[in-house]
Amino acid sequence: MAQRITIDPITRLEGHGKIEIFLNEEGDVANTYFQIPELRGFERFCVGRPVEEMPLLTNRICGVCPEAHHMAAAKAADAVYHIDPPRTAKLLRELLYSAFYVTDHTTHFYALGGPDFVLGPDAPVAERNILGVIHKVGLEIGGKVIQARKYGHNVVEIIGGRKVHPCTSIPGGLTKGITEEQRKEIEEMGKWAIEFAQFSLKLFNDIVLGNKAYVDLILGDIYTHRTYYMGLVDENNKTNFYDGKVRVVDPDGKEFIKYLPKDYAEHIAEHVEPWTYLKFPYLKKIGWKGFVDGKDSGIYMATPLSRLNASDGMATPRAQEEYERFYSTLGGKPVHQRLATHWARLIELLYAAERWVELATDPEVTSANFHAIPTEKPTEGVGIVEAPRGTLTHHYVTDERGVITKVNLVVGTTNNYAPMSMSINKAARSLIKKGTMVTEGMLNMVEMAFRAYDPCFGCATHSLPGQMPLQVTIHDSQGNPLKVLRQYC
Amino acid sequence: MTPNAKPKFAMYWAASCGGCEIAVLNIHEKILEVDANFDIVFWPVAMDAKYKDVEAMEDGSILLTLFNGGIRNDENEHIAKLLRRKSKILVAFGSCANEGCIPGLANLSDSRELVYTAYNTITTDNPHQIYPMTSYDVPEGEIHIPTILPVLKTLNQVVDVDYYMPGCPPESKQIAAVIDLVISVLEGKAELPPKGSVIGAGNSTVCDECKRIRNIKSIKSFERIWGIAPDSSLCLLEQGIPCNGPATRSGCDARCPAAGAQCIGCYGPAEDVEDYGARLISSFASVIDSNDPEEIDKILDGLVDPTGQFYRFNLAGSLLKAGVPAWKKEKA
Amino acid sequence: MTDQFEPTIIGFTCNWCSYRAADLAGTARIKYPPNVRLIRLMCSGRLDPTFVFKALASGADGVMITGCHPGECHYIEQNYKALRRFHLMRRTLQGFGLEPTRVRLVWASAAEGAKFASEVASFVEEIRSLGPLHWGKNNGKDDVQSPTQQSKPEIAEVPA
Amino acid sequence: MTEKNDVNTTLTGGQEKIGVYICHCGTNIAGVVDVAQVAAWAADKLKHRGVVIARDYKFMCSSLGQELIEKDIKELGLNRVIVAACSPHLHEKTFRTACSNAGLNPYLCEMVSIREQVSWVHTDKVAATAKAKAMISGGVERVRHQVPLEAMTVPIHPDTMIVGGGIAGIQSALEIADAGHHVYMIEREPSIGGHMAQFDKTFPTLDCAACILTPKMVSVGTHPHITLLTFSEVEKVEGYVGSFTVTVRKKARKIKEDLCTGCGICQEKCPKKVIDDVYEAGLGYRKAVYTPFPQAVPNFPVMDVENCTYYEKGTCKACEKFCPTEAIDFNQQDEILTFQVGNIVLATGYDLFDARRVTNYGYARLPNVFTSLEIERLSNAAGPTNGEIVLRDGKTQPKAVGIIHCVGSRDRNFNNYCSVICCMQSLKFAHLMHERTGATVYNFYIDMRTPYKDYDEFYQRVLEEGTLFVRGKVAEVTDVPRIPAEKGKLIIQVEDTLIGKQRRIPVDMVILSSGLEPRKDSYETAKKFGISCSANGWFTEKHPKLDPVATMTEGIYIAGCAQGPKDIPTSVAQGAAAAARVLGKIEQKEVALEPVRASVIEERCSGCRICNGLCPFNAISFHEDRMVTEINPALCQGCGTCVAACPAGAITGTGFTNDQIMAQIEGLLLLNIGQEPVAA
Repeated sequence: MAQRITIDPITRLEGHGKIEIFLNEEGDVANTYFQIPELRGFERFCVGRPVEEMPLLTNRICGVCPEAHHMAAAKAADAVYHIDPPRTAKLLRELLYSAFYVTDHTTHFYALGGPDFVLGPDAPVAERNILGVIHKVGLEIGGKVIQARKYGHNVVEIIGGRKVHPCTSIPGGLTKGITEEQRKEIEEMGKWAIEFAQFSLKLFNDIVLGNKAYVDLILGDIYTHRTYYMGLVDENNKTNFYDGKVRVVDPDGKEFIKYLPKDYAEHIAEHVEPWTYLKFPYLKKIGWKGFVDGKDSGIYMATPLSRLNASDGMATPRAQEEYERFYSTLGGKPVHQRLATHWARLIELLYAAERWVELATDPEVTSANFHAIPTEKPTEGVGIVEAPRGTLTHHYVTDERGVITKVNLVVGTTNNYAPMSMSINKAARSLIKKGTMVTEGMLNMVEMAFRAYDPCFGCATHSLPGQMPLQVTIHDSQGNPLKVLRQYC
Repeated sequence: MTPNAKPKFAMYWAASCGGCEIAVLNIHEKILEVDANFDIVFWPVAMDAKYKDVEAMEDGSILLTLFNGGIRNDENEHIAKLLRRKSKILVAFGSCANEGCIPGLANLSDSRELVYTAYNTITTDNPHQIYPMTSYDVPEGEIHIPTILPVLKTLNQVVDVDYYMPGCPPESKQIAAVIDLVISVLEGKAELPPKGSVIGAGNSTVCDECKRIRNIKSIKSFERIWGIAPDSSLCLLEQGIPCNGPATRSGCDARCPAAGAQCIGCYGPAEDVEDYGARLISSFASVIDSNDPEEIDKILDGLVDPTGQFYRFNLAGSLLKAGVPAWKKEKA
Repeated sequence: MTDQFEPTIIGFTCNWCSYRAADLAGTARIKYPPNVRLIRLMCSGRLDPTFVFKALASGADGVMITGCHPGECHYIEQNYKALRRFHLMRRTLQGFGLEPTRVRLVWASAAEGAKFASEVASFVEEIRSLGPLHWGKNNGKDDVQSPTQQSKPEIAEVPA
Repeated sequence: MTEKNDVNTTLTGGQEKIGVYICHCGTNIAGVVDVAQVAAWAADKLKHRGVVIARDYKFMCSSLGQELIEKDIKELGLNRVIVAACSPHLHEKTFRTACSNAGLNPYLCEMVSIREQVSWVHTDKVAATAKAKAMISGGVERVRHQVPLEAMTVPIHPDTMIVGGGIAGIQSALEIADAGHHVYMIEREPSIGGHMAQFDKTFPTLDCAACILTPKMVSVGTHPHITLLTFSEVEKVEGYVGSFTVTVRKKARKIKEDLCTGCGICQEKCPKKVIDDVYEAGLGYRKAVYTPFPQAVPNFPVMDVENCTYYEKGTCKACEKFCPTEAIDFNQQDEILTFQVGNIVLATGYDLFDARRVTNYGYARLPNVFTSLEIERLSNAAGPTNGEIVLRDGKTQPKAVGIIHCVGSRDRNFNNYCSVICCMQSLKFAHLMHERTGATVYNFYIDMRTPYKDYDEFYQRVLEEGTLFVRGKVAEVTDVPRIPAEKGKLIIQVEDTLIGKQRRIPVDMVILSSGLEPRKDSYETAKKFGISCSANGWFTEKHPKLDPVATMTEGIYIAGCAQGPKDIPTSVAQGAAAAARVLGKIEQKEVALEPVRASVIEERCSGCRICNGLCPFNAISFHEDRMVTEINPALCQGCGTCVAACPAGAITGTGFTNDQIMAQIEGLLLLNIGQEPVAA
């Protein structure tokens, strides 16, 4: 009689992720199901709205990374009107976006992903959170983390009008520019952000890389998958968050495809399973082969790690150094160990900070030429940016008034749904064996498997990002609970 | 309550984007005051979330619950009712809980269309027309996902609400102000506002805080925000840009108009207003500069999406698209 | 009464023209269907779209707005404001997925009792042909099956 | 968003004691509506809504019926009353008075019209009874939200302004001034007198217009209680009944009135001749400095700066040289005067229909086609031809004259209405032509309209004089002959509908009896004074039958042709009537205003200024300093447009608040008694 383990967010009623682990007669893992229990239907109710509202409406897909949706939507809207915004508008948008990246990556590393390393996977539950981190590494760091978030949001507010859900991007550019005073302020904050990023990398070095147990954990097979990797790159194949072409490399690190946003539908398709609301994107050319990795499976990943794997380097000097150190330390490209994503994320943090200052010091950034009035007949457009949690694609079709008739969204976290499912499956299989007693720490290890992806079901469906508190209920064959274990991040 | 026992605080999200949580985190240092004055028993975003523990609590044992997010599925509804039971003061926090917010626009279409559309996009490979099912038999057994409700409901359409805090998201300074208020209430230095009040917002509308110059209004044509180079100091509505500021509750410092973007209405209706959109319909139409039916229609063609324009955030809270028919609303 | 659908209609009149038209229809004993229940305002300019939505949301199947003829408003030009609001209201109702014809605007002078009666009669017929306001389709949807309770949502057509 | 849907929220905290009274109106109501059942239903089903007593009674409006209410108010302590009976326009006052007699604020009484709106228009008794219930339920919910209102009173300034110095205005002015109250008379032209001053004889008595008008004009000019402002126009009117503040522009005459003696030397000496198309209808000349006509009041001349040589060339000043009192002042500027009045009479008169518009009648194309006004001047002894009727050549007397009625009137292409005076005026012309030239006279009419005293007698007289009447609308007046006999004549093409034949009648002179039209600027004038115009442009009276003198705006009255075409006697009568109404107001010393008013909740007003342009009565003003809008309660007429328009819900309107109407809607749909909406 099959035994069954339900790993279920305590807060499952909010509709977060939910994991079903089925054991076979022997007590080994037979199968796992990672379910996403919500759907909001943006694709439907955005129909009928004027396209210029999409940057505002799709903001509300996710309050953690509204900037990503704001940008993807704005770029798609530009495309719909066949207009190329003035350079100043692009500078400002990317500047806002870089500052946002600093905030977002900081939040994940210190509040969500970090605790596992800083405090250790099996540290007491109650401590394994941001406050725990602060206690361990000292209060002034807590201050720094808050500072980093503050600065990032300040820039978002200066350029985007608001801290959460910015409102200034419109077809053809922005509704406002910035003054020289504001530019100076932004530049100063940017410089501080660079220091903070470097500090964070050092922290990772000392606490994580300095600890053999962690390194082994990172390099261990539990957290390794050979998949395709996706990321946005500039004309020199360097990572870029705001603009460029989408590049996909195969598990051997060779370029598989490189496409313009408008061609995304030729390369990406989404698979539907009846037991979850979330779809599983895959590479069309290869096709959906089920939850398996390797070169013959269309499953790909889009995370900080993938972006590094998919690029030939970083466009800023300091980040480039870290990029090289990253691969030399982990034994060359591509890196398949999922936990390395945390490190990759910090390298991106540094890049974002450097880019921030770079853009803030561009002479054209304060120009008054921040909007060009669209004149062409609106038709159809695709906008792609790199959300922190993966390549974000917005695709709109409109009528001649620029009113939406079709919407398609392939959202950051969604890209990683299949790989996450596999990671969970693999982690579960390797941890839960016949006769083993399922422990709380063990479950956190399972959880770490997908926490590395920084999954944001805010984006995917709209529950809350990163937070995947788990509960394990072991049922006997009659389905009566034998044992309940809980654990939280 | 006895001074040594800290009052219990909870914050919960239902169908929301997480922006409310971010807004709360953006009060930065103030968070620590919350920590100092409250026993935070339930706040998934920052703390361990013990749902079972919540169930175990006595009814009314949580002093203050900030509830954000709309009611999109049966699970949202279930926990809304649970938290209502457990909480002395339940605050509808943020636009979603207040009036449905953007996800409430879903009420414009039959919910079956939402599902149909989501699984038939151009990138969706769905030849066999597979749709998620609330309970499904996998080879190893049956697994479940929550049931989507036919309409998105606001919090006060499923439970009794004590206070309303609007905004998408509520401005951090307003959140801070409310926290100060509650703390001073705890210290006996202030009174709670009457039940049903809107807190953390002004009692006028956005124009009250907007710095733009205003004249007597007369609209000859409606413009698209991208279609003109608006005067940066003049009222946007007077320039033909459909700005919802006149009807939208104040409290946000008129951020969007200040940034050259029209107010889209995230703070919802003003005090005592029954239907937000109706206020805009009435006021915009009143100042249209024509008495000729044809010309009026020509001018109105400039508003490409009146329904979306007027009910962008408020649809699920509106008279005609509320989650429940007017006469079924529970009467206090 | 027969078992044909009897719509409930809320009517708004202004104090000076259309209400007096209703009075005149009365004194002249002109018959019209009993489905309309009138609310007197001072002027059609007082007509707040909220009232219309409230009526429709509270169970009325249609709403009839009446006022003085253009140019003959007791308050000089306020009925033009009613006209403008009516146009925008109709467009919004359409967006809601309601038949805009459920709301009708009628000009009737104090001398037009007969016109008032015939407008009521024809409006009642129009609403009768539209049928009751379907909450399932347009509002509470309590009678609509959740999309996830069935394997495949049958969608007649997905309006763009 | 907050629980506003709760019908229990009321302004009196649920303490209502409501009495419901259902009138049988004999069988008028009871014959169709089961009044007893309705009463029982209300007492039972609406109990929880505050109804403490529900009665039905044969005639509520009878003194016994009213006593019933008063008694219940006293004994049961009712604080709200619903009377379901006839239309409030009939008996609202009655029952409200009854309530205040019993000490209840009259505005806490609401009527439900179950006669006009139910029993008289429906036959199905079941449905009618159901509808009556629903309407009463609506009334109950509404009245629960009613609050006591007090009519506000404002003092009446004893002075009056009269706009327009025609016969109607003159009559008004004299009546009021003779009663000892001060009058400002504003006249746009240099002299008062209006159209009547241009006429020769007046029908039907044929006494000379000048002879009867001049004395009145003079007494206006000399009256101690009349300030006469000619050559002046009202620029602005602010305020409300009892205290209007008026701004008047007194155009520069270029004549010092205090010095001018009206001797007329300046006119003699003025070298510049100008065609006089106002007074002389283009038939005669005047000078560049002139008094419009000999009997002008005041008799100061006025300088025509468009035509004066000095203003054209910079030299001349002949008038100045010769003026014995140095009254000429070329630098004189317009004066702006402001003063207070309590009431205003508008007697701005009419414009004559421009006969040119009927091109097929050939006026201005065929020299010998004349307008009525031209004929008035021709036949006037003081006119350009000293009363001699001649063709345009200035010598030939017509042998045959055709007079065409209804020119521009009763004609879909121009004005649908009848201009009232044309028939009589045409008859007058027929008589004069006959008398002065002995010509054959034809009158072409559609219908002959000769009501009023001695009018038809005059028609008989003209018939006897041998004038030929042709019934039919003239198709065309042409000078293209078809037969030799028509050569050099004007041929009138008409279908004689009495003999059913097309006729061509050759004449020497054609007189077009032009109709009357509203003043070209009547809309602007109406807007300025906050009153309304009919579609045609005539000022709208408060009630077409019962109040043809007052307007919608309290304190503003209309008289003469400004309200619609009428003859001299009627104009005079209306002028006098207006005066009587004004005097009545002045006697009252103060006036009570309906308490249905809008007001702004200042802390909710965002100063968005949406409402600022919406009030035709200028009751809404904006305070830049506080950035809020304010409504002047005395100016507000209570239409509620701004209440409905305020995006912030910051404006409320007494008597018709949102709460009242929303509650009435729920009541009408019977949501208040907890059941789902019921069909009628």
